Amino acid sequence: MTIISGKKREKIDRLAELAARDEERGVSLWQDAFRRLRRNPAAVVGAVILTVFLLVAIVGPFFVPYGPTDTMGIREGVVKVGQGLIPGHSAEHWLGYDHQGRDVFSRMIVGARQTLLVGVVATMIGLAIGALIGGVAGAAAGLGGRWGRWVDATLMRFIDMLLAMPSLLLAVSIAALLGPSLITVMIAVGMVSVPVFARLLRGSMIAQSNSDYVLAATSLGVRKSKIALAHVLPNSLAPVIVQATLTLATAIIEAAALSYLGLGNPDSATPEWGVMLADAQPWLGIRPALAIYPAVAIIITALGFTLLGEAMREALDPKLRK
Amino acid sequence: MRASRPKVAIAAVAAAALAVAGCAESDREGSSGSSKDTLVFGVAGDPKVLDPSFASDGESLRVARQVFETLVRPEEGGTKVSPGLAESWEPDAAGTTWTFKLRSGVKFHDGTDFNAEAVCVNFDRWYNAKGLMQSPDVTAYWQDVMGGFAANEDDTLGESLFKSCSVTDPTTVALTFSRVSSKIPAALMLPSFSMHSPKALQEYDASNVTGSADDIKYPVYATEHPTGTGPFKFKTWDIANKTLTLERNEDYWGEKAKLKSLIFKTISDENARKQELRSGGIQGYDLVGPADVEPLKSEGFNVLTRPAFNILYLAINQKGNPKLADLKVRQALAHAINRQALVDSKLPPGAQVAVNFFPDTVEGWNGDVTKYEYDVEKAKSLLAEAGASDLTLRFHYPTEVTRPYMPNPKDLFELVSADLQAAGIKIEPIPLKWSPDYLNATTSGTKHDLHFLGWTGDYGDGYNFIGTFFDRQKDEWGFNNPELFEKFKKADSTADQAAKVALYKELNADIMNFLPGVPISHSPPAIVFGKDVTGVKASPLTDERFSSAEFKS
Amino acid sequence: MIRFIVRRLLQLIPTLFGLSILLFIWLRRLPGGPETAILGERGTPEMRAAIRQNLGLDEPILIQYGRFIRRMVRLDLGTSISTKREVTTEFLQRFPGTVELTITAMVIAIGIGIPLGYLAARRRGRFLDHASVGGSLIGICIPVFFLAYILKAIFSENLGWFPSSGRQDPTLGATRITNFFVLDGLMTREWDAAADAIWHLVLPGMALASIPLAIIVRITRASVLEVLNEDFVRTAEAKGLTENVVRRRHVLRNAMLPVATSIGLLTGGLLSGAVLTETVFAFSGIGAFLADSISQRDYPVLMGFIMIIAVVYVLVNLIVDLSYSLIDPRVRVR
Amino acid sequence: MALLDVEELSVTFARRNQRPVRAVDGVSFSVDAGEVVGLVGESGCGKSVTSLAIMGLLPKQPGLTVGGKAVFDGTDLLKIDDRSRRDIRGRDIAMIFQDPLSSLNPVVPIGIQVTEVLTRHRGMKGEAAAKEAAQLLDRVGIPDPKRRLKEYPHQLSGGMRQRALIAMAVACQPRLLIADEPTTALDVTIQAQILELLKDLVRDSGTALVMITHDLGVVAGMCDTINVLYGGRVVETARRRPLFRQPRHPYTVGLLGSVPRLDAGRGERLNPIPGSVRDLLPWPDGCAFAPRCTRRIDSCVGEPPALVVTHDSRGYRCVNPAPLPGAPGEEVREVVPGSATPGSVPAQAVPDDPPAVPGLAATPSEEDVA
Repeated sequence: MTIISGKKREKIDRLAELAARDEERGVSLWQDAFRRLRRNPAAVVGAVILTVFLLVAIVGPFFVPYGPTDTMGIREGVVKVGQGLIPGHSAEHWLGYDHQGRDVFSRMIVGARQTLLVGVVATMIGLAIGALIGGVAGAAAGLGGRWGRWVDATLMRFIDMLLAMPSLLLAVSIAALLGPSLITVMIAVGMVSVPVFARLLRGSMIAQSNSDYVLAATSLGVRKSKIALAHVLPNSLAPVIVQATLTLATAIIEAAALSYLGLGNPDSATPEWGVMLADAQPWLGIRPALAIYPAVAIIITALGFTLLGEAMREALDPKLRK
Repeated sequence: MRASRPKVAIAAVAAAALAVAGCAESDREGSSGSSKDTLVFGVAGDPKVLDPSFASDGESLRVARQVFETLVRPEEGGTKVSPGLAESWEPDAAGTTWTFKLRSGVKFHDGTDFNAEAVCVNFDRWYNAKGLMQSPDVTAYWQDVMGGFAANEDDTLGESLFKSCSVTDPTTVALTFSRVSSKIPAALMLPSFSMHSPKALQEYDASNVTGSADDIKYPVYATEHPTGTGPFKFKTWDIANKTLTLERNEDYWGEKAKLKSLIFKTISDENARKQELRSGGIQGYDLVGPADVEPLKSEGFNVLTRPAFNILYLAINQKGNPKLADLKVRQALAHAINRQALVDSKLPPGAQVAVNFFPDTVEGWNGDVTKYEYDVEKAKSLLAEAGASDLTLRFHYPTEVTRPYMPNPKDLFELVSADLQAAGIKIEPIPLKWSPDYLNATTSGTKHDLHFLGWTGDYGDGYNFIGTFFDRQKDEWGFNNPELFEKFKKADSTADQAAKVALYKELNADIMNFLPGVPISHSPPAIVFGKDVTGVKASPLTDERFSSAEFKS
Repeated sequence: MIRFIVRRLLQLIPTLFGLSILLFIWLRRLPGGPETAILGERGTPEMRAAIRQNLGLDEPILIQYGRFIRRMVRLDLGTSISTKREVTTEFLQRFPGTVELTITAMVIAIGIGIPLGYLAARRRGRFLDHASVGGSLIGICIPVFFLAYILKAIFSENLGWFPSSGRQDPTLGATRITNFFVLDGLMTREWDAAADAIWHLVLPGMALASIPLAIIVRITRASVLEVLNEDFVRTAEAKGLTENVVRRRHVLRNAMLPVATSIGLLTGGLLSGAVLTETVFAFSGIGAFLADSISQRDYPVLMGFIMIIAVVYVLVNLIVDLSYSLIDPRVRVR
Repeated sequence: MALLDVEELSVTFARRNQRPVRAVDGVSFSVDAGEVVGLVGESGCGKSVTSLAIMGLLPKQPGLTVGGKAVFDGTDLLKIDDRSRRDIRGRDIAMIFQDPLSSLNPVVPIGIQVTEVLTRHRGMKGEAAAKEAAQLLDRVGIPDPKRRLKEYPHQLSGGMRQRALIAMAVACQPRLLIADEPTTALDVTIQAQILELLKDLVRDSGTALVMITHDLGVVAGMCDTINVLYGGRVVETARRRPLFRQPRHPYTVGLLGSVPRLDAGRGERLNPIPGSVRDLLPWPDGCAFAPRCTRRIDSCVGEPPALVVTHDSRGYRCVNPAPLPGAPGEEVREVVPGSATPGSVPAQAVPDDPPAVPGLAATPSEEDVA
């Protein structure tokens, strides 16, 4: 036998060590998902879009050239919509004036924050209410015997009712009920997504309840409520969180639709893209750019959220993890 | 094996595309050809009912104006009372009985004769309304003008202004009123006082408004068989296609309509109306956005501007914020608003800054009243004098609405509130949906300080404007000025036209001194027709007569 | 099977009952009432009070509800406050438009979405895949009213290919039987009327299809990708079957299962009316009418329509479940 | 000449920004008509990839390269176009898969799944096809075949499903049948029945069979020749008897040691091989099994071991093979050097993200083919 050189020995030892290590590498679902996300170009693009958007939303308003509500164009007499006069871009006004003689560029920048706020808060509202209903229903259905089934059925009938209401109509009637305001828009848009979250969480929890570890925990005598809260719920959240990312995108668009129907946020002091897009409709004939700027901004942002959400869905999907 | 679903779908799409292509082909031939006797006109809303007695919405009245005629009617393109089915009229000495000399040889669409008897049947029908027909929801205009019925079924109704109708001879009819009123005869121009065929009224049970209180059903006459004397006859109302078709009345007593048929098509979205006009699906539409007037004109469309017969005002509620009861504060508000800039920048060409609460085309307009020029400094000092430098006002404005006098309320609000803020007034914006929230909030209660509202005249009498606003204490304004109210009463009961006009002038001056609100503007609403459509004259009362419309060859 | 249907239909009763209570309370909590909507700026407080009394709105809500239920049981949905026509009549006039529009949108969405989704999956990672996934994202992200404006500007104003609004050219004077214009045209042999109705459906159908199309593309793609990895596809390949048979019988038939569910749900959703699409295309359907009815506070219309929509929704879901059990032998309805 | 000749087959998966993974590395073996050949190894050793590569069933994806030859009846299966390959598949070469439930289309009745092969390759339609399908089901031992034709896979038991799959595979009397772990997913009693069925079919029709399995018990009962795969390479080739009696490669020894035996003493423990195939990590060169090997010596690392072909037509790939008990020694006939591309580019796996079918190199054993 030849003498094993030091270097080779080292190599072999390392390999042997690797070989001896247990197959399970102990990478958690989320860590693994994050690693996969980083490698997905769609997720990276989405993340970049959202980072820029967040940056603009947070610091942008401090760096705008003009006040977003300053109707300078009318004061100076350059904006006369009655005669079809809305000047476009210039050196002073990069994106021109809007129909009220305000600087569009400043409004776009300031609007980012409001738009983000609407999207996030609306989604949170939908998520909170939907998760509450879905969570209770799911826990009841998964673990609760006869009484649990009754609770589940009742809650699901309620969700059926919400679903049977046309979604925009639901939003419109909530908006009518509460009167137009920023928070109304958020609630109205949020309510529309309640059934989605509720059904998603319930379905996910029921699926989890049927899994082996719940059986194991039950057989060990762990209290049912504890199983639901400590085991089933956390394990069922992934699809809900992914859905929340996707809902952020649609929330922004639905807020725009509400504005179009005249039920948007009425406070012009803080512009919002959806409202800007809706407000631009009468002037499409003379200056379509007024609609195009916010529309493109909304599309890109929604795209960012959707790309990230879809990528998260893929990353968390156990079927695709192999 | 059955064909898979995608294949079926593709086949269906292909079939649809083929059908579409074929249709596109045939249609183009058709429209470029001869069918130039049908006008499709885009309107913003569906008419609600075809019997104008029950109508109060503009779209129902627009249809009624083509199908029905009234005893007196506005002159074409103006507001003056001129002959309609009556050739002449005069009041008696007391001013309570009016005798109308009727046109002869006029026939209803069902072939029956129009005569004095028919006039009385119509007036008696309204006057003797019973049950649900007395609902203000049903006979709004009658109640507005006449105030009550022969036998009132509700305490809130008053004595009817109309008292009786008597036939002198087949072409002479006398209407007797309970008192002298400025409304007569001008109010009789309203389409709600249209003449219906007595035979049709009876045949289709026109007065039989049935159902229960919360479940009112109109008789079939009001939805399917309107029968008048006008240049067009009702043909079909296609709710499923949002279109209403009228056809030429070949037996019309006057000059017959040039169009063979006239179709009203409902397109509620403003942009959609414009796009449909451009694509040729309609040959005209109403409620043109101010920003579209110039572009449409330059594209060669016939944009008609109606003389401004309206007023937009900023109402001040003196019961709202107590400071608003102080005249100086109200004056400060008036000085703070740059009305000229607003009119220049936001309203269509031809709009004017208002000095009175009615336009200068109405008799009694007074150019010699207190005017409040734009002066921020003056506004600030007035506020300081009144001890109201730190004033916060709740400012209501409507959403989701375009009124002829107020093309885009939100834009106007933003400008006016910016002006007021420049004068140091804090604004709490309260946007509400026009109907019903906004109207509810601003015309009742005390929770409103400032709001926009306006009025389009029904007929050419000053009382219809300022009387409507100020002739008694109203929640909208919140003031009690008995002196002013008394003067209104006097003006209303003055039969002599010259004396009445003098009183209106006085009233205008008084109002502008008292300044219950700030009159802002008179805005000329536009109506547009296709490049080859001529003959329609814009009317300040929106009484456009489509019978004279024709396609230029 | 029968038992399943009956049970599902019985479940409808509590849903409808709950919905009616919910709606009743909700609607009457809306500020303002029909009286203001009716009278507009001309109304005086006295007139409004009179109307409220007239409409029975000053009575306790329980009595109003009782009256509503009594009528409901007789299948009488009452009359519209604003148009004074029966709610059932209004529905029959407007629902056909919504159905036609829904069918058009779904035909477009399915006809383009499934092939596109399939191709995207087969060419995973290539240009067509990225293009269709990106395109479908934009389809979801673009507001419908804006898309509609653009579609009309291009295809109607500039090219003049399609009409920009309405359901049919009114100058045709087409005969109405069912208010399904296409069907009516075929039944009466007014071919031009039927073709014209289809022609009018194209642009609104495209606008309305944008979101379902995007969803179908994505679901088809994901589903096909999943099925392509299935063992039975490998088995089919191992059997030497032609590509066509493998695609049709083995890939698509399985991949269609989740797609079919979402098609059912999407159709159910569209049938409840597309407020924005119908508004911007002046298309007579229930969506725009419902939105109008909210602003008019037309309680009977709102109650009646939403109850019918709920029934339709449940029925569509039932049909989806039933058809699912037909296409997937593993699922048995009980 | 052999019915199927696999020479230097290699399969590489390349991914963007990652080092390529060689799942199969120079595998060679051959199958004679009517012969039963076993491919044995742990999961992940490349045996399934080998069979899929021969069938042309590897999922098409960018970065996949298949090298070498697989000559079937004079035609190189790796070179022919898709059309001709589809003609051969199912008709001349058929395959049976591991999981009978997932390998059957759940929404198509069994009958159609059987008749579609008949339609495709034998042009049979309608009644004739149905009749033939029923006969096929009968032949593979499915009772009441007429009724079963109308049933769906989920309505059958696991054994029935596998029988149905076998019926589809033998429908055109193929000359070669590849069975990829055909019994793994079944109960033990059913396993035996299926193996019996396969044996009978092979015997009756003269079909050659390639049996892919991790189960030495299966191999012992059926195969004429056995190839042991490890890390994508054939590490030992032998006729059945010698292999079981005198395994030479330490991996083979390990495999045999891992099987519980009835005749083992009570206190005797199993001798599992430590680690798993998955652990073949950044493997620069040398013997893939070295990290887990108990007989590891210094020269295991460095270059891939050469194939040693001995007098009794066996081959193994080891520099320190297990000794032949009591035998004076063996006659080495030939030594074939390591992999096709020795030393520098051996198989490499990436620790983070192993490929779907990971594995490393293997080498031929063309010698011992009876």
